This record gives sequence, C-alpha cells and structure tokens, in this order.
Amino acid sequence: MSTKKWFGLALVVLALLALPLVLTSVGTAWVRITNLAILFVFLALGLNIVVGMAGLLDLGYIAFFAVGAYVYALLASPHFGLHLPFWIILPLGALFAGMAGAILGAPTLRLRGDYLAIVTLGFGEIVRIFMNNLSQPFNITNGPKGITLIDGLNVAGMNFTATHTLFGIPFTGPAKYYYVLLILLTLVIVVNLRLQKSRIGRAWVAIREDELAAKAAGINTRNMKLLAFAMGASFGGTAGGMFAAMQGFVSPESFILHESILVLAMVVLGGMGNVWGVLAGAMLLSFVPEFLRYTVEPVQQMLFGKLLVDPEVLRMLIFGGALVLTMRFRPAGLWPESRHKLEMNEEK
Amino acid sequence: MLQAVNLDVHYGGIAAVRGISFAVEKGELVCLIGANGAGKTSTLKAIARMIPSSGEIHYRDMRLDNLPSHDLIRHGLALVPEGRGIFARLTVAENLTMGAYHRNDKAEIELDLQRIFEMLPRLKERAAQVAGTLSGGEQQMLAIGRALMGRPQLLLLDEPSMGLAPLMVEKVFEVIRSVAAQGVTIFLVEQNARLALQTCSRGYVMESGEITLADTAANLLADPRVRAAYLGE
Amino acid sequence: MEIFAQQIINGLTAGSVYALVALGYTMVYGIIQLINFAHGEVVMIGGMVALTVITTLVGMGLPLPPIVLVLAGIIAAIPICMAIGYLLERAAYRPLRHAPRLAPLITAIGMSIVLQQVALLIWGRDPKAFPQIMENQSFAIGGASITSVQIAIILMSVVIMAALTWFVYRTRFGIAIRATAEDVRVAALMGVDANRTIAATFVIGAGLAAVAGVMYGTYYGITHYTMGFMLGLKAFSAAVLGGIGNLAGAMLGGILLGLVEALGAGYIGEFTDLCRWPLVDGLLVERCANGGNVVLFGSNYQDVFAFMVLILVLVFRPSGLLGERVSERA
Amino acid sequence: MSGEVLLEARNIGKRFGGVQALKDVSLTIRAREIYGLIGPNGAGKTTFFNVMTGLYPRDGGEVLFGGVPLELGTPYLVAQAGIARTFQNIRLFGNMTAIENVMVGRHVRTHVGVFGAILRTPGQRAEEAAIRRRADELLHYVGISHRANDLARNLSYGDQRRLEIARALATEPQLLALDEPAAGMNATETVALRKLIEGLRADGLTVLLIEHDVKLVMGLCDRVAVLDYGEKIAEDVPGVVQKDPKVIEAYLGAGGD
Amino acid sequence: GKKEEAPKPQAAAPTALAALTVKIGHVGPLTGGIAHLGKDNENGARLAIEEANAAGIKIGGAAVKFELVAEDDQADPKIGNTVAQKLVDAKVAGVVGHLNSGTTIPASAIYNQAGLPMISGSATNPALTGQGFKTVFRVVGRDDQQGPAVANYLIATAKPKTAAVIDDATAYGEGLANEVEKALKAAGVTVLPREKGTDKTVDWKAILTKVKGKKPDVVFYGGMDATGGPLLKQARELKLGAVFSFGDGACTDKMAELAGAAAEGLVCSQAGIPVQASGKKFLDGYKAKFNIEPILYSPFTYDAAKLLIAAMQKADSADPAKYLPALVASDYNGASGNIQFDDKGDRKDAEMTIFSMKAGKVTPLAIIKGGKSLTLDEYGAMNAPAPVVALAVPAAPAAAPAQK
Ligand SMILES: Nc1ncnc2c1ncn2[C@@H]1O[C@H](COP(=O)(O)OP(=O)(O)OP(=O)(O)O)[C@@H](O)[C@H]1O
Ligand SMILES: Nc1ncnc2c1ncn2[C@@H]1O[C@H](COP(=O)(O)OP(=O)(O)OP(=O)(O)O)[C@@H](O)[C@H]1O
Ligand SMILES: [Mg+2]
Ligand SMILES: [Mg+2]
Repeated sequence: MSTKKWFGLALVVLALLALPLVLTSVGTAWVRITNLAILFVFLALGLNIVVGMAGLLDLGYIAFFAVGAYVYALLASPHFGLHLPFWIILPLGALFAGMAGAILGAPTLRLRGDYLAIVTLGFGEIVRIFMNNLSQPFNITNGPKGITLIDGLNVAGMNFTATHTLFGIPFTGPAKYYYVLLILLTLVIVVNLRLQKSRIGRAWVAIREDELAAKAAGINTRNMKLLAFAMGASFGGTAGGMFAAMQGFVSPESFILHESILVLAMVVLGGMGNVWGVLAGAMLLSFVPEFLRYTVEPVQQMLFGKLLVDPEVLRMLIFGGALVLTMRFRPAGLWPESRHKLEMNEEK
Repeated sequence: MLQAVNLDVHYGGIAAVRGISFAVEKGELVCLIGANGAGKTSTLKAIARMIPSSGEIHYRDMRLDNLPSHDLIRHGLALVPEGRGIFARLTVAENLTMGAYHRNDKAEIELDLQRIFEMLPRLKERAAQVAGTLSGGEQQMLAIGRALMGRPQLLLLDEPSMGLAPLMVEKVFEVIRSVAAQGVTIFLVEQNARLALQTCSRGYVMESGEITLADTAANLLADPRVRAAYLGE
Repeated sequence: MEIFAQQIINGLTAGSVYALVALGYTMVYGIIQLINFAHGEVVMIGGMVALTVITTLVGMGLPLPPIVLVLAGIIAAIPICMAIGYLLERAAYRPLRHAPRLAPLITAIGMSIVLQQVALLIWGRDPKAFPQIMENQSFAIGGASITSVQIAIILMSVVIMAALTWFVYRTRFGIAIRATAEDVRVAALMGVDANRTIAATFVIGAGLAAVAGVMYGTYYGITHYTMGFMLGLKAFSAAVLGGIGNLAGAMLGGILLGLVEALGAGYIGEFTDLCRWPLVDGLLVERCANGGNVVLFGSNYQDVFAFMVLILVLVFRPSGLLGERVSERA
Repeated sequence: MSGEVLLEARNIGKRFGGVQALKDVSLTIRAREIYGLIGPNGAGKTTFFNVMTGLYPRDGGEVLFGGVPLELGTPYLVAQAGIARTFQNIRLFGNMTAIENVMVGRHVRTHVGVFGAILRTPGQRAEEAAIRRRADELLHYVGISHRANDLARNLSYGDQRRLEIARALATEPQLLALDEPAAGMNATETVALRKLIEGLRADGLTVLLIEHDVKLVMGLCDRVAVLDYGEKIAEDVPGVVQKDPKVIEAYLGAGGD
Repeated sequence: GKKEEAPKPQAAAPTALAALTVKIGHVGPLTGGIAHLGKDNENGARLAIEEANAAGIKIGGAAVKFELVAEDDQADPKIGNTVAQKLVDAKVAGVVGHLNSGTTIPASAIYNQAGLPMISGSATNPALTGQGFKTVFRVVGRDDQQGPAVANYLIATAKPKTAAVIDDATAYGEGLANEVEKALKAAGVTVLPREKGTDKTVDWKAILTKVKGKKPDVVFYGGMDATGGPLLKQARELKLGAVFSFGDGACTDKMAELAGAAAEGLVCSQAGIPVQASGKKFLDGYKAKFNIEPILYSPFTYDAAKLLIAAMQKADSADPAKYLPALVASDYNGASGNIQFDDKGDRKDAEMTIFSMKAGKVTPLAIIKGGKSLTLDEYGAMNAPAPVVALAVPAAPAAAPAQK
C-alpha cells in the first residue's frame, strides 16, 4: 500500500475509534443505536457467506442468532444460576449455532434453490417456537417471558454495564460494547474478503452456478455447503451472544421471521456477495428507521398540522417501498459484486 | 423474402455481428457457414427478434426490426433454435401443438399433425412421451416438426445436425430438403459445411461478425479458402 | 372416533383453503420461479373487499338471501384481486424479468409489506368480524358435525381445482403457460406473448386468492390486515410439500397440511404426555398425580408439526411429493 | 499399442422408469489409449458417462479404475481418483469468468482450507498463485486465453467447449472423458480439436470420446465400442467396427464414410 | 418520540430559587398495533403533570415546572432499551412506564443502573418486580393477582370439576393462564393439559375439538380479543357448552363484535378497577383535556406520575436518590384507589374486576379487593370520591361498560 493509502486507513481507524466518544456527548442512546446497527451489519455479513457466496437462500438465519443469544442467556443469568464468563460462552454460542447450521444443512443438502428457502424459513420458525415453548413441561427457556438479568461482558474485572474513566475520558457501557463490536466487525469483514478470493470462495460460487458441474469438477459439494451453513451460522451465533450481553434480556419475540427477512434484505439490497455493498445495505437499513423516527412525525405535523398516518405505518410503507424501488432500479443491489454487474449488462 | 441491411449486434461492448447485409429469395435454400463465434447464431436471433440489433431487417413487405418476437410466426417466420429448444416437460404431442399455437384452424392443425407424423414416424411412436427424455436426434426432429406445425413460409434453422448420429443427420437433411421442396424458404446455419453446401443452392460465409464470401453453393464448395477453413482440407 | 372424524373435517376444510392459495403460489413459481410473497396479501385483500361489500349490502337493508350476499362478495373481490395481481406483475415483477434471481424475491417481500400497510390504512388495525350471514347449519356424520360453510368450502375447492387442472392441461392457453414456464424465448417463437401468459398466471392466481380470502373470512368469521402473511407462508409450504410448480401437488400439499395441523394439534399432545408412559411415570409421580400431565409436545407446536412434515418429506423426496422424480439430466 | 488396463467397467446397468438405458455394459480402456464410444442417439453413451463419473446411481455392475473400484455416487471422489469429463450440453459456471472456471477445476488438487484462506498464510498465497498460473496455461493450451476474463456464458459455443476441456484438464485427470466435443464445430475446427486430443495423449492422458463425427472417431481412436439401445454391439479397432454390418445398420447407415 | 432539548446539567438538584424544571419520562408504544393504548397511558401521565404545574408546587423553595418527556418504544424490547437510555441521557427525575411487560423488564435494568425510579401503570408480569431492583414500582395489579381472582370467581359461580386452560403463547397470555391454572388446581379442579395457539391464531377448531372431547365445565383463555373472538365463536359452533372466561386482554366490547352471539355470557376480568370507577377528578380532567374517554390504563399512569411528584414534594427534592425513600413509603389516594407499595414495589391489595358480557357489552359484576368480592355500589361507597355516577358515561372504546 502506498503511504497515501496507509494515511487514509489510519484516518478511518481513528475516526471509528473516536466515534463513541463523540456520540456519547450527544447522548449515550446514540451509541446504543450504533451498536445495534453494527450488530446487524455483522449479521448481514455472516449471512452473506451463506447467501451471497454459496448461493444458499436462507430465510431462517435469525435462528442462529437466537441460538447464540439463548446459549449466552442460559449460561450467564440467574435463570439456571449459572454465571460463566463470556469468553467461554460467546465461543460456545458460536459453536452451538454452527452445529445448528450443520444440522439444518445436512438434511437440506439435496434441496435446491427455493426449496431450501422454505425449509430454512421453517427451521427459523421451529427454533423460535421451541424457544417460546420450552417452558413447559420443564422450564428450559422460560418461554415467552424471556430471560432477564443476563450478565454483561466483563473484561479484566471491568464490568461493561458501568462507566469507567480511562485517561480522563469516561467510557460508558455502550461505548465499551462498541469497541468489542468493532473488533468483531473487522473480523467478519476480513473473513468475507479473504474467503471470496480463495479456493473455498470459488468453490461456493461454482456450486451456486451449477451444482452438478461443480461435483463433476471435483468439489465435495456436501462438505462445502455444510461449511457455508456452519460458518454463516456461527457468525450468527456470535452476534446473538453479543446481543444477549448488550441487552441483558432475550425473549423469543426478538427472533421472528421479520428479522430474518430484514437481514436478507440488507444483503440483497446492498449487493449480494460484495462485502462493501452488504455493509452499506446493512447500515442503510439499520439507520433509516432511526432517521424516520425523528422525521416522520415532525414532517407530518409541519405539513398538515396533525398526524395523518401513523408513523409506524409510514415507516413500513417507506421500508417496503424502498425495497421495491431499489430492486427496480438497481436489481443487483446498490453496490453489486462485479460478477453480477457483468451479468446484468447482457441482453436488454 | 428476407433481406438484412447493415445488421449489427452488440453484447455490451462486444460486437458479434458487424453491419452485415444479405438476402434470401422466396423458395430458396440458403446457408450460412462460419467458425465458432463468428456470429451466426446472433444473426438468426436478431432476425427472430430474440435480441436487440441495429440495421434493417426486411421480411416480405415488412420491417421486422420493431416487431416483438412473438409476432413473427403469425407472419410465417419460424426459427429452430440452437440446442433445439424443445419444451422438455411437455409431451411430444403438446410440443407439436405449441407449434400451431397461433393458428385457429383446428381441422387443418389436425391434418398437419398427421402429415408430420407421417414424415417423422419416430415422433408418432413417442407422441405421449415427455420430450425431455427423447434422444438428441429425436429432439431435433421434434424441433423441426414443431416449427413446421406453424406453417412457416420462412424457416430459420440453427445447426440442426449438431449432436446427431450420422444416420440421423442424413434423416434430418432429408427432412430439410423435402420441406424446401414443398416451397418453404429456408435459411440454414450449419457447422457441417460440406453437407450444408451440398444441400443449399447459395451460401454465405461469416467470419468475426462479417460476411466475407457470398456465392452459389457449388462455387463455395470449390473455393480453396472455404475448403481450407471449413472443410478441413 | 367422532373426535377423530371431526378433526378430519376440520383439517379438510382448512386444507381446502390452503390448497387454493397454494395453487396461486405454484402457478407463479412454475412460470417465473418467483416466490410471490405478496400472494398472501392478495388473499387478505380478497377477504377485506368481500367484507366491505357484504357489510354495505347488509347495511342497506336489502332483503337479499345470504348466498347472494356471499356471491356478491366473491364477485366483487375477484376482479379487484385480479387487478392487484396484474398490477403486481406489471409494475413490480415484469421490470425484473432479467434481474438476478433474488431481486424479484426482495421485491415480493417489499410488495407484501406495502400491501399490508395499505390495507391497514384502508381497513384499520383492528380485526374485523366477518358478517355471519350464512345460516350455519350443522349436519351430523358419524357423530361429528359438518357445517354448511365447511361443505361449501370443500365443494368449491374441488370444483375450482378440477377446472384449473382442465384449463392448464387441456387448453391451448394452458399448454402455452407451461411452455412459457420452460422457456420464455422459445415459447415466443411459437407466437406466445410471454408477458400476456405470465400476467394471466398472476391474474388467475389472484382470482383463486380472492375466493380463498372470502372462504377464510366466512369460515373463521374474522379478517385482519396481517392475516395473509402466515396463511401465505403455510400455503407456500403446502405448494413445496406437494412439489412446487405442480398443480396436483399444491392441492395435495394443501389438504395434507390442513390434516397434519388438525391431527397434530389434536393428538400429538396425548402421545407425548409422559404420564401415560409407564416407564417414565415413576420419575414424575408428583406431577402426574391427580390427573396431572407432563406433555412434551402439545398444540403449542402446531406450527412446528407443519414445518417438520415439510422438512421430512423433502429429506426423502427432495422435489416434493409429486415433484418431478427424474433426476436432473447431466 | 498401449499399456495396462486403466478403466474397467463391468456389467453396468441403468434404467430410467421404462427405459433400459444401459444393459450389462462392460468395457476396458487401456492407459494412454484413445477410446471411442459411439452409437445412435439415445443409445446410452451419455448415461454411461454419468454412471462412470458418479453423477447417476447405477443399478448394477462396477467400475474399476487403476484396479480399484470407484466409489460411485460421489462424483468428487471420482474426480479425485483421476477421471474428468465434459458435458454434452455444456455446463460451465456461467457467471464466473473463463479463468475462474478453470481455477475451480484445480480445487480437487489443492488443499488450503478455511483457516488458511482467512489467515492468508504464505502457503495459501503460493498455492493461489500456482492455481492461477496453471489455469492461465490451460487456457492457452486450448486456445482461448484472450477470453480469460469474460464470463463463461458469453463465450460462443465452440469456445465454451474448449473452456470445458480446460476445466476438466485442471483436475489433472488420468482419464479424460469427452462427450461430443466436436458438436458445433466445423471440419477445420474439428481438425484442431483432433490435434488437441492427440497432444493430450502424447502428454500421457487416456481419452474416452463420445462423438458423432465418424471421420474424427475413426481417424483418432485406437479402439471403438458401439452402443445400441443400451447394449454393446461391437468393440474393436475402427477398421473392423466400421465394416460391422450391425453397426452399419444401427448407426453408420449406407452413406457412412 | 420528541426531541428533547439539550440536557440541563443538575436539573434535578435544587440550587437556585429561580423556576426549576423537572423532567419526568413516559414510555409506551406510540406507533404500531397498540399505539392507542400507549397514547392513553401517556395522556394519563400528561394530565397529572399539568395538574401539578397548575398547582404551583415548590421544591426546595423553588417553583417547579414539570415537563413530560414522552418516548415511543414501539413495544419492541430493543427499542425500549434505546429510549430508556435516552431518558437517562435527558436526566429525567423519574419514569412512568413502559406499557408492555416485555419492554418494561429489560428497560428497568437501565433505569436501575442510573438510579432512576420507574413506575409502570400497566406491566402486569410478576417478573418485573421479581428482579430485586429497588427503583422499580408498579401501580397495576399483577397477573398472579388477576389469575386467582378470575379463577376463584369461576370456582364460586360455575363449580367446575374439569377445566381447560388455553393461552396464546405470549408472555402475557401464558403468564395469566399459569396463574389461573394454579388457582384452579389449588381448589381441586382437574385441569386438562394446556393448549396453546399463537397471538395470530384464527383456526382454533383442532384445539377446541380436542378440548370438547374432554368435556370441561369451564374454559379459560389467556390472550387478546383478536384471537379470543374467533376462539369463542368456533367453540360455540362446535357445540362446546362450557363457561368461557378470558383475561383483561379479551375483556372488551370488541368480543361481542368478533364472536357475535357466542360472546354472550362470557366471564372476564380486568386488573384494577373499571375506568368508570376511577376518581371523578381524573375522569373529568381527562375528558376536558383530551376530548376523548380514557381507554384502559390511564388512571394508573396518572397515579404513577402523581406518586412521583408527591414523593418529590415530601422529600423536598427532585433528586432520585433523595426522594426514593419517600416513594417507597407512599400512601396515596389516587384515581385508581389507595396506593401503597409492598417490599417488592408492587401495589398492595390491588383491585381486580370481574365482568360479564351482557347484550354485547362487558358489564362489571364485581370488584375483588383484598380477597373480598364487592359490587360496584359497595366499592363506590367504600371510596367516596369515586361516585357511581361516573358509570353513566358512554362506553369507552375498549373497556367501558354502559349502565344497563
Ligand atoms: N449473451 C452473450 N453475451 C456476450 N457475448 C455473447 C453472447 N452470446 C454470444 N456472444 C459472443 O458473440 C460472438 C458471436 O456468437 P454466436 O453465438 O453468434 O456465434 P456462432 O457463430 O453461432 O458460433 P458457434 O458456431 O460456436 O455457435 C461470440 O464472440 C460470442 O462470444
Ligand atoms: N435423467 C434421465 N431421465 C430419464 N431418462 C433418461 C435420463 N437420462 C437419459 N435418459 C434416457 O436414457 C436413454 C439414453 O440416453 P443417453 O443420453 O445416454 O443417450 P446418448 O447415447 O448419449 O444419446 P445422444 O447421442 O443423443 O447424446 C435415452 O432414452 C434417454 O431418454
Ligand atoms: Mg451458434
Ligand atoms: Mg449423449
């Protein structure tokens, strides 16, 4: 890299590091909003491995998020009286989610395309329904009430829920989570970028293009698909663990189908397969609703002097409309993978 | 009957056909030969309006350029596409029915069907079979039969011999000759240049998107350039 | 036994509604390989329109017989749903004919959201009671009872399915639809206007959806702006269960799904009550005392049964029950 | 003319519903041989390929490769064992570039896994470079290096055929099975193809060839087997097969060259 | 959500004699499916604050201007946490809310961390106060108070041998159903295995058919009216003859619309007293200010805000740490009756009301207080300031019964 590039990179890193401090001065709530956004970017990039690279349409991705969240919640809350440290349960959550991914993957290996979509969707619902109902006859998940008082992260005796002052700068709980999330985000970006340009990534694309030909060309399609499922799932699980730690509370209603669809929309809207596109898509879909929260109501008040349309309805209308219009005018996403760009140019 | 003037086809930045002009008279059997990627298929697809092109395409007294693909058969123009394009999940009979989709003369359609079964008895045997399970040659027969069901006046054929056993190739070309004998104008794209030129009256040779030779079939067969480039001599 | 018969009747009725909706999914999927997520919303709108029409007619106090009212509802709902189906195809999906595969899927999800919110704006947030105008007579068969509405739903589905099958397999236009499904470009060479056939498919599916919406409303007595989504998902599962793209499959899948849900909710709980298993009984004496129970999988897993059956079927028959069996030609 | 037996198929049977596509087909191919498989359309040639490469489950029989039974039903193991193929109806990875298609073929001979790729170890980088180099060479070899960065689906038919061969060669096969490679090529291009195949044999490969171009088959192959209705009706050197009345009747026809 | 102005430092600490602004937060869903309930809650709190401002309250010698900071949690726990943080950022002195138990429970941890007192007027899940937070209070009855109330009423009136309990698998529905089941079992009633739908179920036939086979005398359903309506209607279609009873989520006039004639005779309960029985001052004030009828929980949020203000007055400080003890020791006569907190922060002796569906309206039958069953008149006589006259108001959208 040229010095100019290094300099630019250093600037970006610095800006990212300073961000929570700036945001805190506006309001810690903004750090929380940012954290949730990063979490969803992370999820979207995890899903990108499955959908974007391997072409396995997964409509139940949020299930892995749920698995990670529940593993964390059950092992670090008063529910079972267990309070294991996060560095054990976060990886454990990833592992369980990865296993869940493989378990889902195994029977669906022979399925193609849209059959897979409905099976994964079903799987997502199954996981949620189990979480929601495993309070009877034996209470495992505490059912719809969810699990409360989940331990936050705790690094070197530093509890993440409290504010700590370092070098005279106060770091609030959310700010600390921000840094952890930033590290995880960097990790998932690197993984995405590097896999894409590797033997594994190529094998995934080949399977996506023509599974039979990929088999004949010597690719163990079964293992490669399982790998994609398991990897994507373990990222989902990691995100889930972080979610549980940050929120201190999990309940099945956070893992509904709508969330899977939201994450998928992030991937596709941004530009399937392209890491930066997915990143942009996820950011967009995370922040736009926040933005709308602050604008929809005042704008209506200003224009009509009263609320004509429930802001929630308007938000949903804008969300749905945005999906439709983006696909209409940028069918390969806002920032497509070069491969798809080539594909689009052809024929009309 | 068919005339192209300055026909041009682009795929993104790639020019596949570069301003070619040619003509086919009524009742003629004309062939177009050329190397892989020369632009033969692109030419046929442009005529059949399956891809956009620039330049003029005249057919009878019409300009084809602005017609949608699905209007052509109504005007008597049929294409047997490269790779046959049969409907694999429809039965042989249904495929043939589709060929006469634009027609409303039920009784006549039935007659045509019988005629085609006579000409291609193999199809009759397999009438109720799902077309996707036919062998390659049978599929080619079906594709031609289906095109004939539309009672075309101009038939475009894209490599009808591809993938066929020698016996089948003979058979297919027999069919082509007999169709031509019935007065259908035929424009034939073929890799088997020898066979094509032996069957046709005139021929065009295409190279890298341009027509480089145009002559009677006999002359082309004798042309040393053709012999070297396409007849493997 | 009469309980069993009753569950079968419940399942058949619900399954008939699923089947009609599933047909819409399967037809659209068959022709352009699109999971039309907005299809469930079309069903919902069908129900809502019928509700509005019937309520208005009843409100006018005309002495119309109930059957006329319901027919009026259906007759109003069908063209409106068809128009929506057409608009969906025309405005949302047609521009994406050549786009990457997931683009129309996301559009479909977007349209589903938009339609739902629009319905919310028109019909409000509260569930609406569907006017109970049909004299709901019960007939006893072998201890179980079947209502006139149930009979009407089952009969109507059967008739519609038969008509549709005839249409798709026996008429020229039906064959054209199937041909387009296989290869749009080649079908065009035969003179088939792909846009017309595809639009027709949407319109037919939407018409079926309208009928299904009215059935749903009359049967359950309620409509709500969100009702289409889950119904749509289930129906889509049914279509996949039967083998997507296959009409008979959609019908079979729908009926089967209805039965699985009814019997699953009705019986699995009893089979998984640990107190009925002598082996386990000892361990759980306390909880089983006085007619207690330790049910592992009760009706709370009703939706799970449906998806489980779907997954199991696909594991053993990757292309659904009636999906094409021939493996891909290599 | 050539060495020991490389591939031996024993009593292969395959049925599709009512169609008996293969009936007790046995054949042996010797190392460095060019072996032709011909027969009328629908005789079962492609089906034989599909069974041999593990894409279709077989009803009976077995295939020995280098004396070892092939694990049929797992195509990637077949590729690993050293059999590569092309498809009659070309199956490329349409939205990958030509060179990427060939690079995919290297998959089976390379090893770096997920962690190597993520950590971008020196080993991984070296391997990746080697993959690209080899893919480049192969594109050159089949003569389409100028289209390396075009999407495979945009190549013309003939170029796609060449690309498929390059992808197959990338797996370093001992036996290369070609399903109608000359289809869609004109006589002159066929001559070039013939040179290519001869070159491959010279490099030590064994070739199994399905082809309808009788001139090519008879000129190129050391031995030819003829299938008809799923049964082997002849197997011998071209000169003999060509004169076999059964073959003439079923396949070549009176006008056969 | 409204944008709050930049936080005033030390807003809570009375130093100057100039007018002091004290912010009180309110959170409920202001958008989405139950926005009308959220708005109702917010109105209750707003009314209390305006009344306090009009009364010219002084704290620490300074005139106080109370200000309501209203936030929207969309009934989503994720967003609930974010807006809770916003209130903490805005340095409010106390919080009224949230509406749903699902959002209140996680948010309470954030308030507790910041030392902010929080009073919910509508979250009925026992787990809220079971977390051991000293800053968490509620003025509405808990599910485990409502459950036994309705169960005991059923036991007393229907004398069931067998009961079926159904719920909608939500925190609310399941929680309430569990309490009902417990109370029924305690009274020796045989309870069938629990049946569950979802909060979107419309097809109850399979479950009801199964239940019918067991011939229960009473059926309790924990869930909302949208699902309860079809349930009831389908039950009658299947000729299931048991007495049906629902919790507060399905104790609305809407039931008559959704279930038609089948709704007649339904027994249902609500936590707290019927809106009509709330203090007259509240009722009149609410109508005067907002020009609509109170819907459901606004008397409770009204009282909650009043409680916070009263505690501040008593402690003569708006500093949470200082007025918290006063809040704990509250003994206050509000719109919803007398309020005292037990050691968990729950309301002592919360009232419950039993209703019955009569001619398409839910009509109060009895108010349960301290284990005793009172008629409305008796209750009215007990709490003089809440005259029965109030019952003459026309039906409110959700819960108001009209006097026959
Ligand atoms: N869809 C496409 N996108 C981009 N380029 C294309 C596309 N189809 C064809 N081409 C290119 O256009 C040129 C002409 O192709 P065409 O298929 O017309 O050749 P052809 O003469 O039919 O060759 P063949 O004998 O191999 O079938 C080739 O260079 C080909 O790569
Ligand atoms: N997947 C399949 N499903 C059903 N039938 C099949 C399948 N594959 C092949 N067949 C049938 O098996 C028989 C042999 O087909 P195969 O493709 O092997 O013939 P072939 O010898 O390769 O013919 P061609 O020279 O035309 O390619 C044919 O009758 C064909 O219809
Ligand atoms: Mg071509
Ligand atoms: Mg073949």
